[in-house]
Amino acid sequence: MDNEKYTDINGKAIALNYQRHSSFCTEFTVSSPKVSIGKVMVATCFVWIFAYAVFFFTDNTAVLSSAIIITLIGMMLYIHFVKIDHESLLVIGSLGIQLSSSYASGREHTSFIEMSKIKDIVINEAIYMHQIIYYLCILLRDPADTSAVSSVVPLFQSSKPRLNCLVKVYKSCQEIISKC
Amino acid sequence: MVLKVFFPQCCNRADSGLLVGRWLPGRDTAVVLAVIHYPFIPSTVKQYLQQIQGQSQVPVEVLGSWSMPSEKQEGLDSFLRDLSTIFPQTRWLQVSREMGQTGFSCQLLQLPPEKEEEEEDRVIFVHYDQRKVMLSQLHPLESPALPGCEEPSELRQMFWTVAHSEPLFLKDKYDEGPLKLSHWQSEGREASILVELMKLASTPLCLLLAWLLAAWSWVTSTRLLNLSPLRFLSSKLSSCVQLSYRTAHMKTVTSPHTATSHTHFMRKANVLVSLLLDVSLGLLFISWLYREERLARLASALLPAADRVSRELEDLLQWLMGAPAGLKMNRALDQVLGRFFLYHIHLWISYLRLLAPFLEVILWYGGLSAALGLTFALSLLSDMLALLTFHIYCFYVYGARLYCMKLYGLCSLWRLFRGRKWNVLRQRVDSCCYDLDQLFIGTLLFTILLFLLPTTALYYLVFTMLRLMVVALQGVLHLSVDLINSFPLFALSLRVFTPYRLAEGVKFRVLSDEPGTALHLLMEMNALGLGEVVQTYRTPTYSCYPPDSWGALLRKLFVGELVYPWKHKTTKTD
Amino acid sequence: MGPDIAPGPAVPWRKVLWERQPFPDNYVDERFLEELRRNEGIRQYRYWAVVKEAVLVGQQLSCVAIFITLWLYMEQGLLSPEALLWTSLIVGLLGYGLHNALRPQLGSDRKPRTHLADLQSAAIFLSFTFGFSPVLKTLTESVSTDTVYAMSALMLLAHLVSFPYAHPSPTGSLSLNAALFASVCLASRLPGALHTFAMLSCALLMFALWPCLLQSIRDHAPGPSAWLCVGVCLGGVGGLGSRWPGGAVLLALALVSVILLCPLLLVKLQRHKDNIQGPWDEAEIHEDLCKVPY
Amino acid sequence: MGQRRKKADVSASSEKRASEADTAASNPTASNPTASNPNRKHSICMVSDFFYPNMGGVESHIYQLSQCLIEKGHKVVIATHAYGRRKGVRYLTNGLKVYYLPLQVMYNQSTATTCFHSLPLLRCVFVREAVTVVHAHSSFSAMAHDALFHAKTMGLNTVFTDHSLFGFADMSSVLTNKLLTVSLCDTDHIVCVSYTSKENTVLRATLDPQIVSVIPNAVDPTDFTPDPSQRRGGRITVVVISRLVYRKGIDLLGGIIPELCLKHPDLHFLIGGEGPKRIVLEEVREKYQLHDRVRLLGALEHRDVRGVLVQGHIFLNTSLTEAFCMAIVEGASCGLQVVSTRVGGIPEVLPEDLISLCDPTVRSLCAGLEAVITQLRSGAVPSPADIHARVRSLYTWRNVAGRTEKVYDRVAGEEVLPLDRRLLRLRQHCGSVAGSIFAFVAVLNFLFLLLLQWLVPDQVMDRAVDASGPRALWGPSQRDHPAEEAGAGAPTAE
Repeated sequence: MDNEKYTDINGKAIALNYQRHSSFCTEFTVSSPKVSIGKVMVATCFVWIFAYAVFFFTDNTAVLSSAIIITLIGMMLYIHFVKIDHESLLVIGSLGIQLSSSYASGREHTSFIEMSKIKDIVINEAIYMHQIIYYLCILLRDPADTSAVSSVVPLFQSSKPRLNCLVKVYKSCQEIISKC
Repeated sequence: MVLKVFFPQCCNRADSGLLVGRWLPGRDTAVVLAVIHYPFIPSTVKQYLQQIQGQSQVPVEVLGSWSMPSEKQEGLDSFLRDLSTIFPQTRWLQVSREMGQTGFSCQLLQLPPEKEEEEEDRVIFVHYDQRKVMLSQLHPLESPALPGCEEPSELRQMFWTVAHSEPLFLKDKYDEGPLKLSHWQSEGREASILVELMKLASTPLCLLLAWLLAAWSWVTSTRLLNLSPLRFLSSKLSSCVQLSYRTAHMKTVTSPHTATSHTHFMRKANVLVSLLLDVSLGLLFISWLYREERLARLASALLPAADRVSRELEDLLQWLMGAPAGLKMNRALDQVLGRFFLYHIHLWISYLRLLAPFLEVILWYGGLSAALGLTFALSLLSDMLALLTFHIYCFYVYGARLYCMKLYGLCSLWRLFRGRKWNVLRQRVDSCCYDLDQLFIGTLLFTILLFLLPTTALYYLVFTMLRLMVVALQGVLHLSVDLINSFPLFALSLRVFTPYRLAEGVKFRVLSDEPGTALHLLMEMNALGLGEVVQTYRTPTYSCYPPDSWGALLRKLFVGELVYPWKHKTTKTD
Repeated sequence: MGPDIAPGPAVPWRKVLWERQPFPDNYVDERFLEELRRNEGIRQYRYWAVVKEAVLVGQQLSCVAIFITLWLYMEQGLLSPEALLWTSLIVGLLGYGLHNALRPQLGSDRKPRTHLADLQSAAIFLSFTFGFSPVLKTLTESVSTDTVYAMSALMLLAHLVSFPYAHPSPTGSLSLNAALFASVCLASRLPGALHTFAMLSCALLMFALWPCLLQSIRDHAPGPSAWLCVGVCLGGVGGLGSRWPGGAVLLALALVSVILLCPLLLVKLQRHKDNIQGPWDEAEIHEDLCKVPY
Repeated sequence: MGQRRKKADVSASSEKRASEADTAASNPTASNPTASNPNRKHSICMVSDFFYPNMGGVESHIYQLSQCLIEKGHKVVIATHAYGRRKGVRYLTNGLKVYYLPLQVMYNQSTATTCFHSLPLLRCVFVREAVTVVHAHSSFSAMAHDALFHAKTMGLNTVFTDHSLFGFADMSSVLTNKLLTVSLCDTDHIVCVSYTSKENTVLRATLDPQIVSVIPNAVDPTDFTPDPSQRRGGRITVVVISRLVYRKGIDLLGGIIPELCLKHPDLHFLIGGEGPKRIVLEEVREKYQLHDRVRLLGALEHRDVRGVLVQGHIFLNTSLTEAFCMAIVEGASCGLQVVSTRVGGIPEVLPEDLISLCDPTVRSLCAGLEAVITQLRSGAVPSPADIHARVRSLYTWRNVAGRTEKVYDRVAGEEVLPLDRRLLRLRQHCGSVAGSIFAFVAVLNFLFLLLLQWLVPDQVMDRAVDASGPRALWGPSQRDHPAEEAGAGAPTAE
């Protein structure tokens, strides 16, 4: 539990808190800012102004009702499928690594990777949109030959922390993996 | 080294005894299956375990001791050590619960005992729900084909162990015997008895069906039916295709030997369920069709419809033979083509007249085929559609061939026009100097073709439109048939009602993290996504080939290749 | 070596890379850019020579004009197809004779065509044209007239642009085809099948065979050929003038500008030419590598 | 996949050391000594469209130069465009870091240039790598020109290396020369590979010859050692290795082959390379039935070149224009007699007794070849070993790197023009019309940069962890096993 200031690649503040359940089991949680009411307001305003404009030209009330429905459904979809509040990484030495991301609506998506499948966990560089960023990723071992890497699982995909945060997570992960 | 103990939830409150389970080979992981309570006679325990090992290939052994806090505590410690000498193991677990704490405390005795180390927090207790783990199937299903794969991963081994040790769980805690176990108790034996009865009953039925199928396949395989025209026809008629697929499905269902692997079983179940669904839908359809003269009305409506189509076509041709949409086309060629097609339509109408009296009977018997399943009715419908729009198909083929030839000629002549030629050996365009007369004739032909192209192109366009309509209609029919054939209804219902049966993986929750005690995790099933379920379990059918893209289809249409709804050529049926 | 070191002893600087010289890398010798040469190898054109070449262009232009004239005559029915056929036949025979007379002198490297081959291809021309002429006649009847005019104008332009003026003996296939296409388009507007046939054979004579004859004449008698071209030009202007004076004036202007003005411009503008050459220029290949196709 | 793994491992191993450098990385300026210091360490970013896996002179120049600079302790990163599946960041031998940026390729491996779209990515590279000198290569590469432009907008010093010659005759070259004038007008220093190329560049871009240095290319003599045992006895083999394009004079070659083959029955041609003009050679071969004597090897990988060279007696180069012909140096280094056309910078490359120069005509080349053939027959030629011994010391990459380093030292001292003076200079230097247009473009570019800086401020970008240079985090420990890097390090990675 440290309160060092972290930001994501766009400079927004994010919080990293990690709790050690035991010497070889640690859970990191990166939580990005909640969905801001202001943005929601702006979005709805835009939709409704547009709807009113249409309504003004075609006197059709269906437009308005459909606009309302569209906003509601859009918001639901957004918080249910798009907006991720927390992303957590549970590292259990000699058992495996569990990635879980919880959406704004409370939906959780979890997946567990066994230690036998994991080759290594590294920090990597990639070109993302119009920047070049660091990201943390798990290298999966190729079953055919153990030296090769079959695929790469990027971590903290929605909230993209900056290097200092990644280094912190990376070090303790390496510590646990090397210990077990 | 971290010691992992998979501990069944149902044994949390069991009173003290022996831990029965298995050490996973090569890993320091213990899977606890059951607890044998005191008092017991060690020899009987050993013998019982032998017997269990015989029934299930799981090497069950005594892992250690389990002590539940109770009033009489004296000398328990020494007693436990004695136990470890009674059941000689290289590693001996001592799991015990204190009154106050929620967590367990665990000791690992290494034998020979001089190198005995004990560290509290190097132990993970993973609590699992024995029933769910036993019933669940871990995905992705490991394929035996994959070579070079090292031994299955820890979780798989653990699942395997639990799943294969049902015989251990069959022992009820109420039936009297020398041993008292506590593990997951399957309640509702009666249901399972019913299932057994059904299984017994199904065997002769399966045999009978299998025999019938064998007879049927013999009939189909007789060489009389394999003469070339018949075979060609049957490969084109979708009802025949559907028949063959159904036969294959029935064969899989009624194969006498029971399903061994999970996939096989699921496949069978899916096919069976889809069969039943299909037949029931078909019966519904029949019951709707054969009431209040619907059939007769349909028959009487069908012929005029076909007539109207032909008449529309005639009008269309007349329109084309004029100056359609202000396009000026070569009159002579226009007249020729128009007459040609009109004659075809005339032929067609007379054919329909010939067909008229028998139409109702055909429909009546065709409708009966729905008793075999809705899919049959649908594919029959698509066949009838194909037959009734045969003239459109003919028009399309003529138009396409003409257009194709013309385009080809134009391409090569255009090369000549530019003084190039296509080098067949090198597969590239070479420059070449032609003689005067070659150039002259080439240019003449080029001009003629160029000026005649719009006429042909227009005819081709119109008839392609018609053709595409028909193909799309047939495509919809095929699609629905395909859906019914291949939809994994059983797997999907399993996923919906008992999510743990099809597990994509597991997820862990940290139960207690009091420093000092061992780490306690709760293992839960991660249900498979619906999309994956469908992908994994959909029965492979003939429309599972990779479709060629829309771009390719457009290209084909442009250069005037033929598109078909039935074979692998088309993109419509999926 | 570096820029900061002062020039060393008085060894002369050499323009070589393979020996280390006591000069900084950015040393600038007084011999810098000595190999720079301006306007070298520019041939000074003499006006009349250029004009003589330009006449060739003019005559091709007026060939097209003559063809159009003939077509105008045919369309307005002032010229009967039979007459045209006979004249073209006679002219063709004369030309063939002349060509044969000139042939033995010119290039003996590739073996000359036999008369049989000539006869054969002539037969092919005539039979095909005659056979197709009814089809060709109906070909464009539904296409609007101005479309046909536009198309043929475009094609004739293409013919003029892509015509190999340097040595037109094997007519460039694109130019020939364009011309033939245009003539087919025009011929299909004529009243009768025979008209079409006559027009096409005339086009063949004019666009396919005439350049070969002209080439062989030029090879032997450069002087007379130029006058021949001038004659063709005059004929073109006169012919067009008889049907369409405005067109004749335009043609005359075009011819004058092509034959007289453009060469004048070229010769006058030579003085302002200033291009730099040096060892860096891409060497161009002078031998004709025609034994290699490409 | 191997690529990705290696890269991942490397970055991981670099991360392992990330901790101690973290504090240092936070303030990059701290580690930069002042400009006055002559042996300061620069952090250089080489930008060009042409880099491995693409093959050619420019590519190997950039690679070798970077390697030697890293050896001298500078920090070098390379920015090029993505080649097929090769996107993102790769590490080559000795921690040479390559950014394969996803920019659209327009015309033979050169990206489209709209002076803007490449700014965000290039800025990201410059900022996160704390670049001090931007070194652009090859005037054919649009990306290089963009990089010069952006670097000036961002206030960085720039160096440009010109590898090619241009004429002044035709329309296209007039346009390209104008563009070159614009993009070189405020470049601090220009490097040319030969004196001819220097004259050419000075004329094209109307530069002050004082800021143009001549630094030749080099070859690695250890790669090209003679091996006479490979030569087939009883025949004379002429080796040609070049891209089969017009500029390499393949039409001349097509004229030479039949003439000589008819005269000398024991003459064989060994032609390595690929290109549109291959058809010419194939047609010659078919026409004269020379299938057994003219072998077309197709595209060669760099490591196979030596194996081909040592099979021959004579190396023939028919280029119509060359700034600095590396091929003839390689051929001579393999102990072959070199016959070449006298064009461009070729006369400067080799001493007269190692090369026989001819005019770019079939006749002259045939004459030159025949002279050499007669010499060979009479055995009046120095042995391959002698030739190699003479050539090996002429051009070495260390020498090149040393001279380039001096250029960097000189450049790093100079101050970058602020926007207003830059615009003024543009106006004065490249004519009123083009000058004004590009001044306008420069202003737009500057505004775009401001926008980007507002969107993603510099301090938000992570400073990259150095893999080379003074603060390199994987030093000798990684240096000494190039084997695992070879996958990406060797010129012929993919």
